[in-house]
Amino acid sequence: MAEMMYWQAILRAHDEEMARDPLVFAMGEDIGVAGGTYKATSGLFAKYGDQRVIDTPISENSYTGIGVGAAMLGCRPIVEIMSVNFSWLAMDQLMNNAAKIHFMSGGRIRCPFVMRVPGGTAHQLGAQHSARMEKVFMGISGLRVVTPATPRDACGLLKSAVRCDDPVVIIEHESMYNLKGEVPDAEFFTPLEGVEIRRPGKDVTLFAYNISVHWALEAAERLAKDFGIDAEVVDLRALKPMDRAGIAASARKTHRAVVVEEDEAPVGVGSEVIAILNEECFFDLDAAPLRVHALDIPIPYNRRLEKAAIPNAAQVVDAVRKLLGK
Amino acid sequence: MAEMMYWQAILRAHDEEMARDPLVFAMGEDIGVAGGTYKATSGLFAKYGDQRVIDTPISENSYTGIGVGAAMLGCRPIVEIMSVNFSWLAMDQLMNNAAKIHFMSGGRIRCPFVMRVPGGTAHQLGAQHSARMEKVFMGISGLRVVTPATPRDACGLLKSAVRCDDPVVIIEHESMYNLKGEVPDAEFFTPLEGVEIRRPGKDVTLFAYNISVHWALEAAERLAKDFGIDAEVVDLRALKPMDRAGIAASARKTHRAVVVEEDEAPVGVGSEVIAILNEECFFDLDAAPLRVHALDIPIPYNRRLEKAAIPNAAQVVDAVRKLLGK
Amino acid sequence: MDASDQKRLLREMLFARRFEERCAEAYHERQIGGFLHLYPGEEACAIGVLEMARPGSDYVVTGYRDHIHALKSGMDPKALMAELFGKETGCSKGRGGSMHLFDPDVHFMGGYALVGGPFPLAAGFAKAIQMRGGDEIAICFLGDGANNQGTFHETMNMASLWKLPVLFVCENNLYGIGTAIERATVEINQYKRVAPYKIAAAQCDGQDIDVVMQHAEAAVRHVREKREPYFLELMTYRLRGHSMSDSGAYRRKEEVDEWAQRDPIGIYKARLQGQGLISDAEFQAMDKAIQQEIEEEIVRFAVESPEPRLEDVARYVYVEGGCAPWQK
Amino acid sequence: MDASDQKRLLREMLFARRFEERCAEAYHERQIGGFLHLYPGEEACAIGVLEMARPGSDYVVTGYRDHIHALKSGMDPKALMAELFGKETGCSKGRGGSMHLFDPDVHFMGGYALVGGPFPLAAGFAKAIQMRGGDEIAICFLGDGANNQGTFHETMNMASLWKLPVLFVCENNLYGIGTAIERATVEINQYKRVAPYKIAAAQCDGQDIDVVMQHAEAAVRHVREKREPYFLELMTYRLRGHSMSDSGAYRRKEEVDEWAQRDPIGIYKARLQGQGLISDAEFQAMDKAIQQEIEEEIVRFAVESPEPRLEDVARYVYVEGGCAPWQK
Ligand SMILES: Cc1ncc(C[n+]2csc(CCOP(=O)(O)OP(=O)(O)O)c2C)c(N)n1
Ligand SMILES: Cc1ncc(C[n+]2csc(CCOP(=O)(O)OP(=O)(O)O)c2C)c(N)n1
Ligand SMILES: [Mg+2]
Ligand SMILES: [Mg+2]
Repeated sequence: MAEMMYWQAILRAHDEEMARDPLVFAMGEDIGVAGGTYKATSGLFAKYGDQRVIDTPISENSYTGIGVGAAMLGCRPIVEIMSVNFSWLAMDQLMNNAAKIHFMSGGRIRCPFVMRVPGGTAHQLGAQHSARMEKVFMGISGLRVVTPATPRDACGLLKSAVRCDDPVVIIEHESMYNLKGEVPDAEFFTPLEGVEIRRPGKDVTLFAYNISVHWALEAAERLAKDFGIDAEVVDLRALKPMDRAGIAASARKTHRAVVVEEDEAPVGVGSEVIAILNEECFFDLDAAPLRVHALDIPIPYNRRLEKAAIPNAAQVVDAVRKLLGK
Repeated sequence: MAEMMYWQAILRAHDEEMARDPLVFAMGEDIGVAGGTYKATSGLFAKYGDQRVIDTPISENSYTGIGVGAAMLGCRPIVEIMSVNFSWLAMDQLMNNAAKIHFMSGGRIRCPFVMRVPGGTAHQLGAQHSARMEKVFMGISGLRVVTPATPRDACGLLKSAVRCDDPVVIIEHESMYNLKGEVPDAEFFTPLEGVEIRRPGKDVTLFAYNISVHWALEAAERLAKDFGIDAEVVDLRALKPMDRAGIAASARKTHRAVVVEEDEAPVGVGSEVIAILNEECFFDLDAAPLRVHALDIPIPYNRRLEKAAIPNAAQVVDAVRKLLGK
Repeated sequence: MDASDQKRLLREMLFARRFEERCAEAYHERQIGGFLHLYPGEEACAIGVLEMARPGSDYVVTGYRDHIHALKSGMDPKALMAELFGKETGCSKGRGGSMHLFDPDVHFMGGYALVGGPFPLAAGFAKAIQMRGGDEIAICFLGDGANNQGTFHETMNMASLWKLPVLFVCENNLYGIGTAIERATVEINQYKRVAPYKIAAAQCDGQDIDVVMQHAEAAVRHVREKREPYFLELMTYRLRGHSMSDSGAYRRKEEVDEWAQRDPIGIYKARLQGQGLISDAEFQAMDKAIQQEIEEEIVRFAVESPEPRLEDVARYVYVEGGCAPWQK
Repeated sequence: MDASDQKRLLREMLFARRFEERCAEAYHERQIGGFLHLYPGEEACAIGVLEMARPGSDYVVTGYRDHIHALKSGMDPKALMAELFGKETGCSKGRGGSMHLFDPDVHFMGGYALVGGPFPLAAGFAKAIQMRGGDEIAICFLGDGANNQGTFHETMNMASLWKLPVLFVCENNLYGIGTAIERATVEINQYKRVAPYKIAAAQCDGQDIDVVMQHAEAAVRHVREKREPYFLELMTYRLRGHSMSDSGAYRRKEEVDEWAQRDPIGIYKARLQGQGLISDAEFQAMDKAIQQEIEEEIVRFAVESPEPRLEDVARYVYVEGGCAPWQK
């Protein structure tokens, strides 16, 4: 088992899938000659050439649509949108076409299209470069949405997505490309459905995904050490479709839940998990589940304000303590 | 108090505001010479001319952006997107610019921009013309989102939106333009924040908005008549910001809640209301709040399937009966 | 092109017309729902262009006004009518409707409701063709109004840059719904708009199918042989409203009448009659046979076909078993 | 233009250069965060064009590479530096950062981070000007890469159609981040791309401020007098990376060196020296004074300014009291 960085894991998934299937191709801005903003496609241009590693013009909606069209004829495009903020420009092709073609053709056409987008708030990138948009992708029927919290999942989810016959959006995180973690040496796949228990526990469940998994894990350590609270950390990972049973199973065990999300709260992952808990196991809950989330504001440039806008492990600790009255 | 149709009420709001302020203007596809797909701008072209009632090319993102730019200089544009499905094309200018300019300029620039969009599932319009996208607009910080359920509100909300210094999205409904209702003769405004109690009751609260208010009212009548259940119907109306206090107040009174939404459930209005109820008054709830919502599928063309995809009053009745064990 | 082909073409145009007239009836009888966009007056465009291509092999895509493109691509008219009726036997199993016809078996890749949406899809088909090898081409039919969408500009640039084998056919019918082209578009000659992308282009009459075919032949050959895009603008006119709910108030009656004089079926019929290829009686008989076929085979099939089963309402969101194929 | 103006212009370009060099330092010292896009080598563009316009009155908008446009529009350099430092005294109160400078008082309407986003905004400013009356114009500066965005096409069409008084200035620096123009764009002469919109256009050297001013003068006059758009392409080059994190591996050293020979400050300095307007010693003194001003007044102001208060974190989402003005 080798240690590698998140970006290296994504690169490996690209490489393995492109080597295997000549109809897999990658496209996006600066992914080829320049190797990708976060290096996740570096070296592929030299190896696979400009027909399969395509530097696009700054035309998000249409190169997304070109990927969708190619997928409809059996290609396996991996389209990178450089930052999730720019995906607003590509929503037409993604939501009106990719998400609906299989359905509206009565199942006659498949759209095995993959979009990779780094999201999240990084380092003072400001209001137009700090969007977290999970809720947008997962709110509309027809897409699959997954979000890797580790290098292992970054590799395994991308490989699964490329092989999947449905359109899949993979939300990465700008602050995680240099995160290190173990990745199996042998080929492997990470399922596109289902939760992953990152830390078993019995007193409370922390539901998280993507970067918030790390906040939750950090909080869980502190809770154990400082307060004797044994928190279970559940990585939601697949945001659409969501694993209702997996979510409920953990809550039934711990009877208490906190959802940790990097996004502003309204109509977000937290609200959906709470709704699921209410629907699946309301009377198993000993207390009202809580959300730990960003402030409902565009992200400010100033570093202190930016930090104040986004949640962190300490807030998770506080929420759990409040929940448990400790 | 005159009876008028929803479209007439919207037309009246346009007319009053345009007559008052020469910087109010309307733009959109076919709104001028042709009078608007739903007649909501009919006659304005003749009255105010082509500088203020503008037929646009089919260029949603850019005419939205033109509206945003004009608003930044003090104009009061009312931009119509012919169908909410097409608003995916305009999200870049709406979300990246309109929603963020006031904030990222440190409050130095205002963006009194109004977007009107008919949404909802109408009559077999198919997967690409049946989107319900409330959740998308209300999930992102910076916008105001309102949604009129009656002709009165259609008029009053548009007038308030035009006068408001923030960007406002008004979600209308394709199936409601011919709905009739009373509208005060004198000038009036409907607040852009707060809920509206449509029917007071004591046994259960039905939270609804836009077309689902009518399903909820119909259900309430049946519940009263057939089951002796006295349902309160709360029109959420302002989806962003949401009136947490107003929502909690009703639930504290009735101890039971059902949220009725036309959209597919994930990360929708229902999930948010349930999360708010959990946060505000969990221990006031006698039972887990329920969501009545669409199936999580693109909308099918076939009439029976389409109907099966979308909720209705009968489902609301069933949900309430389940909730009350009757 | 020999006499039998000419007669076949006349029949195809007439069939298209009668088929859609029957659709309009069914719409008024509420057997067809949703939006219904008809193509009368424009038949020479789709039929003429695709006559010069390889329907069934070349990949075709268009907007919501898609019936005739689907038919000429080789879709079974019964499956088309059944789709409009929302039936399980429809080409999209009743899930699509008029704006969303699909038949991948004959490479008809769909009708789409959002103006401008098919531009990149067509380029994507061409990209797939390019990657797989082979000499198919992609053909994209869209209206004049669609060219004001950002996707037009973005796609033209990439199609040219990457030498994608795609033919863009612009059906310039002078209106986008109720807005006249000159009120929405600076350059009303659409073929001139692709100059900055260095895409070869031409404009021609779209009412005379012989003219259409002559230009389409060159256009298709260009794309097929040079493996690069081409843009063909056909000047045409829709004789009915934009969709079934159009009042038509934005057009002068004289304008419509003038164009009705240039009905593609009338033009072609007169030409064949002039050449002594078809008599009035033969034409009447053809027309009658068409209407009979439509009524007795096609509409009947649609009427008698079953509706989709309610328990299947949530099918086709995801590919069944398509999520984890490595587990297979 | 008299000698004092010429010297002022030289000083402005030099000030811009030194200001941004100081920004780079502050960035490395982590006093400035986020993305920082600098303009060295391109100074003659913003300064030359706006010299011919009416900064403070005409409305200016651009992308993320916006420092010099803001300065020449009349923004206080202290407020600019403070913004980069994230301070409450910044032009955007520390909420915007380098990519989002705003100063409505001098009609600098912002820097924007999404490529192509400002095209429609600029047209919107022009629309507002048109509605209010008056002879201001809107000026939009964007890069070559931005012209591949759909908003370019859509906005050009509407700006021309509605005769909006907007000047589009394309700073063609031959790259969009690491992608060379010819790898992303079919027509590399950007001014030729507006022909289908019937917008008057020109291309000129962007390194020689006299050339820039000469063309800008005509461009501005066109827009101001004819009340319709104009498109001016300036051929330029950025001497540094795209942003602070750029490796630069995509450009040959010789290419960069060649362009460094055409540094706008070098060209203009040599010209003024040739005309005997400025000596080497005077230039050194000017440079020294600039650096002193930057250090002692501007950076110091930024350093000493307060951070925004944490309790104000949620301000400016909505206009305070702006929701129900009829209640006022
Ligand atoms: C993105 C989008 N915007 C607007 C519409 C509404 N709409 C449907 S058809 C149409 C006019 C299209 O005109 P044109 O491209 O010339 O095609 P025609 O109908 O004339 O064949 C419009 C505006 C739409 N369907 N999609
Ligand atoms: C919509 C969008 N897509 C992509 C990016 C990432 N990006 C930032 S700058 C840039 C290149 C822009 O090139 P150009 O317009 O030539 O401007 P330059 O930086 O050369 O001045 C890209 C692709 C972005 N900011 N916005
Ligand atoms: Mg048309
Ligand atoms: Mg550039």
